[in-house]
Amino acid sequence: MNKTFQRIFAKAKSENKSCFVGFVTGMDPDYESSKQILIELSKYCSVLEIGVSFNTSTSDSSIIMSANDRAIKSGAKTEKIFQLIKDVKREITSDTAFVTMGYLNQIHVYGIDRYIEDCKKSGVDGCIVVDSNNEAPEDDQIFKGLTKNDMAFIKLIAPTNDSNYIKQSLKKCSSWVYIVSYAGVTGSKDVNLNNVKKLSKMIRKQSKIPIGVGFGIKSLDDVKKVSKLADLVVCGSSIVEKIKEGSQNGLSNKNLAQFVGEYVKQIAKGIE
Amino acid sequence: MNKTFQRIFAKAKSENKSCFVGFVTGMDPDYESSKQILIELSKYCSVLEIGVSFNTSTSDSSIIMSANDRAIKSGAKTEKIFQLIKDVKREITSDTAFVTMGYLNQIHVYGIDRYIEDCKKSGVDGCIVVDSNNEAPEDDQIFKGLTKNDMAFIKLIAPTNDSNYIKQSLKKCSSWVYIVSYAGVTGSKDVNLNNVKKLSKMIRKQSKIPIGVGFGIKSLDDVKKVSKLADLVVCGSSIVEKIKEGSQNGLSNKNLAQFVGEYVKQIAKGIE
Amino acid sequence: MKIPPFKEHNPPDNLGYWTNKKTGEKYGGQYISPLLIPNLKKVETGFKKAMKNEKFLADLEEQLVNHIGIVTPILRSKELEEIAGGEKKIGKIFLKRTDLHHDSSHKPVSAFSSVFFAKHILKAKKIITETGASMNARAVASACAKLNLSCEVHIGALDAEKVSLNKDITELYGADIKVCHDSTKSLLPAMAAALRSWQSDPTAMYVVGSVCGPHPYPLMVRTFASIIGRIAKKQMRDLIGKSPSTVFAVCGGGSNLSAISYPFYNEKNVDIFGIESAGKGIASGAHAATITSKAPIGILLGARSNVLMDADGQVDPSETEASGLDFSGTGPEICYMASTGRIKFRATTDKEAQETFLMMCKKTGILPAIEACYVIHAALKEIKKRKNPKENHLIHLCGSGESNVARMLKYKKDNE
Amino acid sequence: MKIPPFKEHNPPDNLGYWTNKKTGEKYGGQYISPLLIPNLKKVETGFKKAMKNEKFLADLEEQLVNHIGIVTPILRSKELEEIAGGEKKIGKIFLKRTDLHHDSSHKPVSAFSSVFFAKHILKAKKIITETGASMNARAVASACAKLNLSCEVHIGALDAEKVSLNKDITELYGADIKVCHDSTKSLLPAMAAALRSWQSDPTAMYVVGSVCGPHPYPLMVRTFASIIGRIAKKQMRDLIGKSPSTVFAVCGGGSNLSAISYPFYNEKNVDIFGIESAGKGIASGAHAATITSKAPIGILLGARSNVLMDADGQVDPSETEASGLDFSGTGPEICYMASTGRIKFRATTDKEAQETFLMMCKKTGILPAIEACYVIHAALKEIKKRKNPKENHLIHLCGSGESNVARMLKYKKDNE
Ligand SMILES: Cc1ncc(COP(=O)(O)O)c(C=O)c1O
Ligand SMILES: Cc1ncc(COP(=O)(O)O)c(C=O)c1O
Repeated sequence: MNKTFQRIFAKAKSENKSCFVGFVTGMDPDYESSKQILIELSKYCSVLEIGVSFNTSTSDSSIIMSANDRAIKSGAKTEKIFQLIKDVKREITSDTAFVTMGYLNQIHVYGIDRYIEDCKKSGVDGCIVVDSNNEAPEDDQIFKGLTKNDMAFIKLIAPTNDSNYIKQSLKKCSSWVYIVSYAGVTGSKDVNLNNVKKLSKMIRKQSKIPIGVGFGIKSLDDVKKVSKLADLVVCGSSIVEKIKEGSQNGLSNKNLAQFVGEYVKQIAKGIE
Repeated sequence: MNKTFQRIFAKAKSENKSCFVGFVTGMDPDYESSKQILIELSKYCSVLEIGVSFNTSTSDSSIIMSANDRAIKSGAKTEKIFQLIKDVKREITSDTAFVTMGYLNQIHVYGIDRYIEDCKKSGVDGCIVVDSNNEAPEDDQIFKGLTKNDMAFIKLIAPTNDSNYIKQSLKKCSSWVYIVSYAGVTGSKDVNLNNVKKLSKMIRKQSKIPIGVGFGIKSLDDVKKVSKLADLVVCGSSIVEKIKEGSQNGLSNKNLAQFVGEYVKQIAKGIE
Repeated sequence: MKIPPFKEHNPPDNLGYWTNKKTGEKYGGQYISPLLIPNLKKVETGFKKAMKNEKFLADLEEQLVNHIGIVTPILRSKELEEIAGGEKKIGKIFLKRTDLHHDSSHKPVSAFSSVFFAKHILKAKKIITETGASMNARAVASACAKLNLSCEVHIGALDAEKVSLNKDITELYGADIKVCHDSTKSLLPAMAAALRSWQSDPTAMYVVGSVCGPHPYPLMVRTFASIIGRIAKKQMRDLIGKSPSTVFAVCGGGSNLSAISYPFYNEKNVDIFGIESAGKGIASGAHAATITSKAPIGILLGARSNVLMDADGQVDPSETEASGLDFSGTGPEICYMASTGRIKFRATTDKEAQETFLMMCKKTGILPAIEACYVIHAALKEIKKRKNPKENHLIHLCGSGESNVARMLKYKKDNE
Repeated sequence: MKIPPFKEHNPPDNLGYWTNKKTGEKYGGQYISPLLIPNLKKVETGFKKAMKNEKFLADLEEQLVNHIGIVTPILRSKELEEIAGGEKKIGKIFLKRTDLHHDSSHKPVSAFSSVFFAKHILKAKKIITETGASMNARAVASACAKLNLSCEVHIGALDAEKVSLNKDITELYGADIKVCHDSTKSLLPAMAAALRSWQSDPTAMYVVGSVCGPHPYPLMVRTFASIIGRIAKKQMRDLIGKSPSTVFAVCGGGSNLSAISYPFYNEKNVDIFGIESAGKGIASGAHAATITSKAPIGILLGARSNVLMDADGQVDPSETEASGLDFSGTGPEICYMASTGRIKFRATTDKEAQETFLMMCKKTGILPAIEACYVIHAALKEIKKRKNPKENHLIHLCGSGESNVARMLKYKKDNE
């Protein structure tokens, strides 16, 4: 398991709490604002998940797609996201884990080995690659590269996946596994606790790996409920919506960061 | 041969002249104006050819079609045309022959026998039925009816008709035959004298019947030239155009009649 | 597929008349200015020659098969059977899919044949035709483009102003479009204008858009078009081992009706139905239902036939949503067949046809020409009434509705 | 006509890859969120089952024959031979007339097959698809109407605003049209939106408009579509006693190219050409010529294939007059066949295609889809170059141009 996650999980365990994961699209709405947002969010999040924009992603909701559009418009590129992470890490003191979230095409074009190297260099602790098929050669290459470099490969598991698929995925998950609470796109429905329970059970049969849950978590209450079931509670679309709201109201940089931070602070309180 | 035509031809012969035939659409642009025009034209025309409007005629030029439209708009119906002829004849003293020109559908709907009867009653001397096929049963019926009632059946012969067709047509022509000077529609081209000569020759081989010539005669000069070759010189479209011109300039009734009459008077001078 | 050769079994007499023996009434003939008589004789003689010219017929068939795509399928429509009450109640319903032809209707068959005839038999260099909704113009212009003849199309000024996919395609095919400002500025004066233009140019050939006009046009067009029915009859034999119990086709001028039904004229067991447009309703007077409304005999465009007209013989304009049916007459042979009762007539209102259009799109995945919707509606009604599970019904789906889309989508939205 | 059965002769591996043995490069695969993996597995298993299900295959074929009208003619075009230099110089030119299909293009073949498969094998109640120019949407919506499935179509907001005959027809067929405001508001985000929608509704089935998407879509679509080529191959045998020397097809996603050429993959003597849109010229960057412009390998919409994209992997929008070719990728099997050199690629500019459109209308009386004009232009050029009187050339005329009429008439008038 990745060292940062090890520490984070240990701390959480000691506090008998789960971990809060905040997602933003890197460079949404611009480099500097995004940097300030991440710095601000690091106060409330054990894990920061940073989206690497792809303009033709096949699994993001319209909310995330718009964030991607804003980020790309403000110059988001894979290497800039690494820069962003480095810049953020330089300014924070908290023991926060950094995870990139993106699609395989970006990584493939960047070069898989180069991507992993740069992850390492910028202090990334793990990667989510939404469309990386367990059986694809690229997936093996990523898995090996991340493992070798002590970074986590975080796989998504959906309520519709069968036990065989889950088994395959778990094999490549070292730090935690990400449960998608419903079959749909991020932010489109409410978190589905039944699905979470069912999936957790299936996973627990095979592994003790920490479980993160995402999709549809947008209120203090959601966080509370999921917190009871999961080791990590991932909140994405609703944060991204706040970024949009704030920046539409003319906020940027630290002002925007504070506006978004306020929201995250509130819901992160649900962590139990 | 119809009596009126007999007298007209005899007079023309005695003067060594041909006869001028003026065409107008009955009731163009309205009943009263048309009546005045015919009365006025009777001063210069040996024969008045009166069009019975059909809104779907297959052989009239746009000039005549518009005249038909004007006439129909002002209420032209077959029986009104008979009324018109009667009214005109009541007011003139000249020995003018009256010919109706129209399409078979009107006559068919009116009733062929009734049509002939009403021709007779209103003092018509002959009929042109543009689309009455020599071989059609209706054609026979019209021929018989007209002949019995001493009226002329005036057949059209075109430059493209063969000698067999001419023969058939002449069989049913008692007073005169109408040569179409070119293959086309009335008013669309200049009168074609070569065609006239050729056709006259063909007709002369078979018959001594007087020959009328029409299509494209619109100037004093045209009248002069055709006058040399034909027994009757038919002028239509250019008169109809004058009616349109005059009435577009706000003339009607006697004023319009005078305006049109002036024109006819000028060109009718070409009769030699 | 080996296409059965043409057989004449309803010939007109030498002058182009079909005579009803009971009433003595004549239909057809050649009522035209002497200026056109020689042109017609040339077509008449040429047509007789053509029908005996094996090479011409084979070449034409080859082009119809490979260019027009005349061997279209016959589709059994279980969806329509369901709507009519189910196979067990009403039997089987088959659609002859001439909507799949090149240029999307039955029209290109006679149009192409006529132009092919003009080129190879008459050696004409130019074609003259008229159009209303431009379905015929499109088909004729296409044939002229392929066969390298020039093409002159007469269209009424009002029709020319309407947005029309088919008119635009006619232009792309290179036709010279002459706008006609006479009279009602619609199809009838455009037909008259086309005939007049032919009068001026005897080396050209006139092509008519339906089984109308002076002899030999009605005869020639239905003879050319009947290849549709010859193929359909053979296909029905292959499908069900016999001829269908009924044949349904819409009737404007009558070309698509004769196209499919002609080969069944002699089969007494086959009921033939022609469907007219009742427009806003026969009683309203705003319709195109010449036969159903019992229009009197007149002499229109060179032939005796039933004609919508007033008491003085002025031709009344027809009124219908289907521009392809917007015609005040009906072909003479069809009028004759109506007078003998061999072809039975029904009429469908515009509203019924429009609803049928929407139903066809939603239930069968077929975009029919609005013209075809008149027949589908009437056929379903008749089939329900017959209620005979042993019957096989053949409906002529005579065109595809691309050019009706804008109006029909508006209708749909207005009526939702 | 007895249609030759499908034979697999270019199978991908179990994971859906075609691997170029020389370069080791893989094409295809299944790169998709885990949420869609079960949906794809269902399609994969279903498709394998379907291809062994004789009754399914027979029923599907019956519908394709009688409803889609898949036995379209092959037309020998002497007009095009003339333009290319005459039969004596360049041999014979044949056009496969899939423009005569129901809904006027090759698309309905795979669209109908996919929906038929969804209904009968997967027992789906709903279809999800995406569209650019709505040719695919129209075909899918038609199939859904006929087969009584609900139909959800994703379309980019910019495409939705364009006046589009096909979009209107899609609506008439009853599809539920979802406008997508993401990213470029065009086909690519609409495809992504369709996939996302499927993610939310695993009981539905996703239908793709070309030989693209994650495994098994490229395999399934080309297998269904290849009935076009199987028929064409048989027809060529009947016509000339052998296979053609060349096969030409346009290539957007690649469905019409694989549709006609797949059955010839194993015939070394048949040269296969795929024609792309060079838009305003490859050098300009404004084009849709993925292969010809040597676009790098990327992972687009679930598969490895050549993709127009920038140095960071953001997909570049394609640009072309032909909305049916307006796509930044190419199907994986086609990319593979391009990489081995089995299919040769050429590209035609928009201007050349537009001129070809006008030429086709005026000289052949055919209104081609603008997409088809890219291949006709390139084929004539290639045929002239080959200059071999013994050759027989087969060109896939893959669609009819009704939806291009307005723009093309404007082009004609602007350039007169
Ligand atoms: C699709 C279609 N069906 C029917 C008709 C009616 O014509 P007819 O009765 O002459 O076949 C037309 C005329 O344009 C048409 O386009
Ligand atoms: C007529 C036509 N041809 C070709 C294409 C290109 O698609 P593909 O390359 O997938 O066959 C399209 C796409 O809509 C089309 O409509």
